[in-house]
Amino acid sequence: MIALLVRDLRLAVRAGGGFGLGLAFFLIVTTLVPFGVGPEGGILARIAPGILWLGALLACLLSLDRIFALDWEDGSLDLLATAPVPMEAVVAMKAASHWLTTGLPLTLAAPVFGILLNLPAEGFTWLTLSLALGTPALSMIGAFGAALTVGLKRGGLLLSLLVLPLYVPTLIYGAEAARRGAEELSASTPLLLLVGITFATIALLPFAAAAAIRVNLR
Amino acid sequence: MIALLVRDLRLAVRAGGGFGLGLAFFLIVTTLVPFGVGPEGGILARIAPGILWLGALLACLLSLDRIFALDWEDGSLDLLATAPVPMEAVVAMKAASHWLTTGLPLTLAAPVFGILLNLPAEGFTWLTLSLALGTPALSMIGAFGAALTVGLKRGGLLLSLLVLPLYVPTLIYGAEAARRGAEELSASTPLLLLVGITFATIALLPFAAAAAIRVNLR
Amino acid sequence: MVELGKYAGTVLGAYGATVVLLVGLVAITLWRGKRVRRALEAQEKRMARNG
Amino acid sequence: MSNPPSHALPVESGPMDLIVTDLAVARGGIPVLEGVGFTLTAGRALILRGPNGIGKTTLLRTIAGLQPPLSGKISAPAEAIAYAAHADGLKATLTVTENLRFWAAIYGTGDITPALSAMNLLGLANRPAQALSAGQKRRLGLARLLVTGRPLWLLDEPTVSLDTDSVALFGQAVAGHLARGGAALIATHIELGLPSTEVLDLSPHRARADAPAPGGFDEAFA
Amino acid sequence: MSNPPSHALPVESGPMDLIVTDLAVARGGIPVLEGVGFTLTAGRALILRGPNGIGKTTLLRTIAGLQPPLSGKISAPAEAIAYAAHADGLKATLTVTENLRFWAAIYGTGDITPALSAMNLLGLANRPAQALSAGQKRRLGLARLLVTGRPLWLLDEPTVSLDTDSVALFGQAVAGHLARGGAALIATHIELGLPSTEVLDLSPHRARADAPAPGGFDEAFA
Amino acid sequence: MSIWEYANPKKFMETSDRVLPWVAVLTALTLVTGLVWGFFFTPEDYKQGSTVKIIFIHVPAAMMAINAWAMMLVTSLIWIVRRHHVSALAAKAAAPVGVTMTLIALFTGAIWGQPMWGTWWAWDPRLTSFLILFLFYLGYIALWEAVENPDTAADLTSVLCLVGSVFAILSRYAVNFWNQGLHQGASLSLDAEENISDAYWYPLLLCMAGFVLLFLTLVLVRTRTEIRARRLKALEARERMA
Ligand code: HEM
Ligand SMILES: Nc1ncnc2c1ncn2[C@@H]1O[C@H](COP(=O)(O)OP(=O)(O)OP(=O)(O)O)[C@@H](O)[C@H]1O
Ligand SMILES: Nc1ncnc2c1ncn2[C@@H]1O[C@H](COP(=O)(O)OP(=O)(O)OP(=O)(O)O)[C@@H](O)[C@H]1O
Ligand SMILES: [Mg+2]
Ligand SMILES: [Mg+2]
Repeated sequence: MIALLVRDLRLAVRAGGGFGLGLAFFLIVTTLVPFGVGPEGGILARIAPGILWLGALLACLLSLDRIFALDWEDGSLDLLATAPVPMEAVVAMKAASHWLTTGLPLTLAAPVFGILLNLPAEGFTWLTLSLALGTPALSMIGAFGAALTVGLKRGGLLLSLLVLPLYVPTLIYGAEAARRGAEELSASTPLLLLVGITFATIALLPFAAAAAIRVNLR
Repeated sequence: MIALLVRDLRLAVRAGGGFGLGLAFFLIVTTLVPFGVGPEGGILARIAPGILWLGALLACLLSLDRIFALDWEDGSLDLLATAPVPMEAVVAMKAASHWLTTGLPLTLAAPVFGILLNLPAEGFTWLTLSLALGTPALSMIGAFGAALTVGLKRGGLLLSLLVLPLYVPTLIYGAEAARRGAEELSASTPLLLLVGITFATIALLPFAAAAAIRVNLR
Repeated sequence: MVELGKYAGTVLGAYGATVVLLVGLVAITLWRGKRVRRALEAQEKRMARNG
Repeated sequence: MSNPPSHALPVESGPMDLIVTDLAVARGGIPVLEGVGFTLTAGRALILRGPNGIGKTTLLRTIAGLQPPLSGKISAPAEAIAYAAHADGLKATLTVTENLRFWAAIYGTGDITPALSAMNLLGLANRPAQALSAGQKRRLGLARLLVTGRPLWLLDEPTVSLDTDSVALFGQAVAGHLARGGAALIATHIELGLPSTEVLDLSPHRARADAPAPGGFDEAFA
Repeated sequence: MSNPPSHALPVESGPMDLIVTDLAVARGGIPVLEGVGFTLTAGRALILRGPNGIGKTTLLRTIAGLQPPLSGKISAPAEAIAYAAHADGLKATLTVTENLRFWAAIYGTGDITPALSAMNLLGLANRPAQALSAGQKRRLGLARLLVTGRPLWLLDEPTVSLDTDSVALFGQAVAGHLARGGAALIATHIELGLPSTEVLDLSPHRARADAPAPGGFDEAFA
Repeated sequence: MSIWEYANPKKFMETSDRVLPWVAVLTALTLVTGLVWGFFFTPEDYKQGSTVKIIFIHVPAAMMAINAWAMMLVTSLIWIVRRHHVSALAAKAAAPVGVTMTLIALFTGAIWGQPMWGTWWAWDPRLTSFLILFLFYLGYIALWEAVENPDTAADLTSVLCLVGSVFAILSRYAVNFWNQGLHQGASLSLDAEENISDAYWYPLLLCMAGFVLLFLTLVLVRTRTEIRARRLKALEARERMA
């Protein structure tokens, strides 16, 4: 089990990918936004929390296909399926390593990007908090989507198409919490709901994902 | 040459991918934005052109890795390289088919999504125009990025890291044109600059991309 | 000692950040340089010894 | 999970015959083979023969439990099967050792050096898998079998792109496995020259596409 | 571009000897083979032999022009080479016919049915490539060669996962190609039983790794 | 003898080995005197107060950030045209230094902006284009890291550097077009008359010289390291083959 986690982390690092790139993408999205919507600080500040959450979400999204696709292509998914490890555990581990290489760095870096979008000072703690609580759900849901689309060549777009609707609740509560924090309102309700979602997904989705994979392997 | 274009289009359609999915992603991003930044119509209208351009850009981005990666994996890129067609032409065709399956549908659909973000009525024509003139550049630049990262497993994130800075000028002029159009200012200057960039990329990048591919194949 | 006035924090912060970054860069450069040199010497010895 | 004694290339003991009775398998919804039946006992190897596309891979995948059989039954001891497919499941960026270690860890077996030496990979031990030639990759893929410590091997064209020496090497590995009381079910087109093997030709078992009962829509829609 | 007459399996005419002199090739920056030299004339086939990892694939890729040689020279007629790699370059979602048509169009040759029948694929003509078995895929990959209309074939382990009948089929195809004045350079580990073939064993050409001059930094860094 | 002789690794190692100590010492002297002078012995500006002192790191860093990329561009071209490994490796060695310089300019600028403009960050053209430059550096370095085979990496990064440079310039104009900012224009011209007063001018010059030398030293050291690493890789490969 741990062996799987270690292997995936090692692969992520080897591939020169993992940690750095997710961050870089996040950075770039946040820098592109002003080019799109214009440089006025006021507007940027208003939309900052939402944009940052969107950026994190997309950074997750882009790295999703890595979760299973590679293992499928080189056949190791077949072999894992015949190995003495429950597929549920495999899924959980995969999601975990995805979070460690994407969600976690994003959470830690978010405040810096907050500055770029002149996010009001109050917002920072809440933003970080909501990301820390929300991104695990993103990874888990993403793993589920990846499981559904594994084996379809170039699942990429289909994957994001499937996953994005599932991301909506997480995004809403997460961004809401961050925004309320930035506007100095109480952000506890959305945060609680966020935590709820996260735990629910982590508890249930591995089974669904494992089932999907078994079907796809037939 | 045409054969290649036809094949790629056919693949895009077969794979259930191509047309539909880019659009769907675009749709979802534009629908997620209000969730992220909150529903106030005023702000939305202000940021609508920029967001739509960003959405189009990201929809392009997500499908970039498909341009060469698949042909690399199944070895047909090797075979194309030994075939009696110049690699530059291959690149151009690939970019063309990418635009036909991504940029074009996005352009045609953009006005519809404009409504979702209550884009002011004046904006529509300019938005469509700027997208029509700008998205070819996005596809061509993307093809160049894909050529650089072909053969790297999971090029995905690295690809976007390389490509997004290159997208900056296109995005700025495109979004600027759309925004000025929406605010009833003259949008001709940014449009002209946009056209310039598009033609320049189409004229020059195929050679750079072809060189990169040849290097990657050795 | 210089008199920085009410901007002391700003100026010191700027210089501090710079010094940290530069020292870090130099340190990394030297460290990696030494490591690679060691490795190369070892490798050359080994290969000189056995063919 | 099985934790075998850690002497080289461990193999579980216990009754481990693979008994397949009147099996029918389908691929992509199309029946491919039917009426396949055989018994594979410890210490013996069974060679699956048959023209391309007869259904060897499908059969092996079914026995490995990757896809359900159409009909018939497969009785194999639990946790006894190790499956080696057309693809080797190697990670291009990991070294030979790391690749093997991983599988050893997954199967909870110990030391990987016997496998490395058995497949003559010691020289390549810390070369990334992407820097291996076709045959070297294949050898690594076979070394994987040795670290599973599973008694029952299902091999799908194991000798693809191996040179003659490597084929011999592989033959020894299988022979050793049989000698230690293992068993092997091998789909191949070439001669392996193994001891104590039967051969099962699948050609007679090709599924007849018999005309559907007119107007009769039964469960299988045919 | 070459547009040959459209009679079955066309082959260009003209002087088309492949002459390789004192060639050295590298893979991943490492010299692999050196001093390779041979001449391949119309109507003949040359078999490359050598243990796994000696450098057959690298050599073929170099001759195909996919990578530059370290030293030595390759003189081949322009637009004469058709290369078939380990991978077949098939599109999983396209049918057999579509896959072949595409390559025929790229090479500007005409009709594909001769190729299909030669590789006994007519029965599978409009099955998507992903629904083919390993051997059927391989046969399709070989049919590609026939539609290139190129006289000089470079084949990398063409018979991988082919059954005996298919191997025979392939043998006939190559023989026919030679008879029509084509030539073939084939890396393989098994016997093909072709007419008029020489064999080139690469083992003696393995690049020696001589001890580096200490502190010697020439352009090659070694 | 032509200057290309120095592009031979062996020659380069010998020469750099000889000059390096001197350059290093010179760097230390210039940089220290420049910074000390700038930090301790310059008057306060009447409106910017003591924050003017930041200029002594901010401007040189900004300058070097740009020049480093220029140098990478040149070396990349040399690699593409003449295939001298050293110049490719020099480009690789320069990138991290350039990125650090960019970061310094960004940091000091941001810190400076807080009192001057009342904000850490504004989407001012110059700031923005620096951010973009930073992104280009990131991509360039990431590509070097991602590619296994050193020659392939050199080629790909060179192509990226060329194309990137063009687009960097395009972006600069685009950004100017997009937003006219609050950052002071280039006020450094050769004659110091219609310029910031000599009191700042001379230490600034000294600091600039210091930063140039620092860049030179670091790039020399790092290039030597890269060459060694490259040779190490080649030797290990040979050992494996044997
Ligand atoms: C993150 C923010 C900033 C960045 C990225 C930045 C970048 C630059 C750049 C690229 C230059 C040009 C150096 C050259 O001429 O070669 C420069 C010069 C300069 N910057 Fe900044 N800057 C920033 C913020 C500031 C702030 C807040 C101030 C002070 C109010 C400032 C004051 C100056 C001055 C005085 C110069 C010298 C002008 C000249 O003579 O060229 N900068 N900065
Ligand atoms: N990307 C790479 N980097 C470094 N070395 C490599 C790389 N790919 C292959 N090699 C090595 O180059 C040598 C030649 O490989 P090549 O694939 O040409 O061998 P081959 O003769 O085709 O072997 P096989 O018969 O198994 O296909 C092998 O020793 C292999 O280990
Ligand atoms: N995804 C699929 N959908 C439909 N039919 C398929 C699919 N994959 C394979 N087939 C068909 O199923 C049959 C059995 O395929 P299988 O791969 O088991 O043959 P095989 O005996 O392994 O052949 P080979 O020796 O070439 O590997 C073949 O006729 C093949 O065409
Ligand atoms: Mg098979
Ligand atoms: Mg080979």
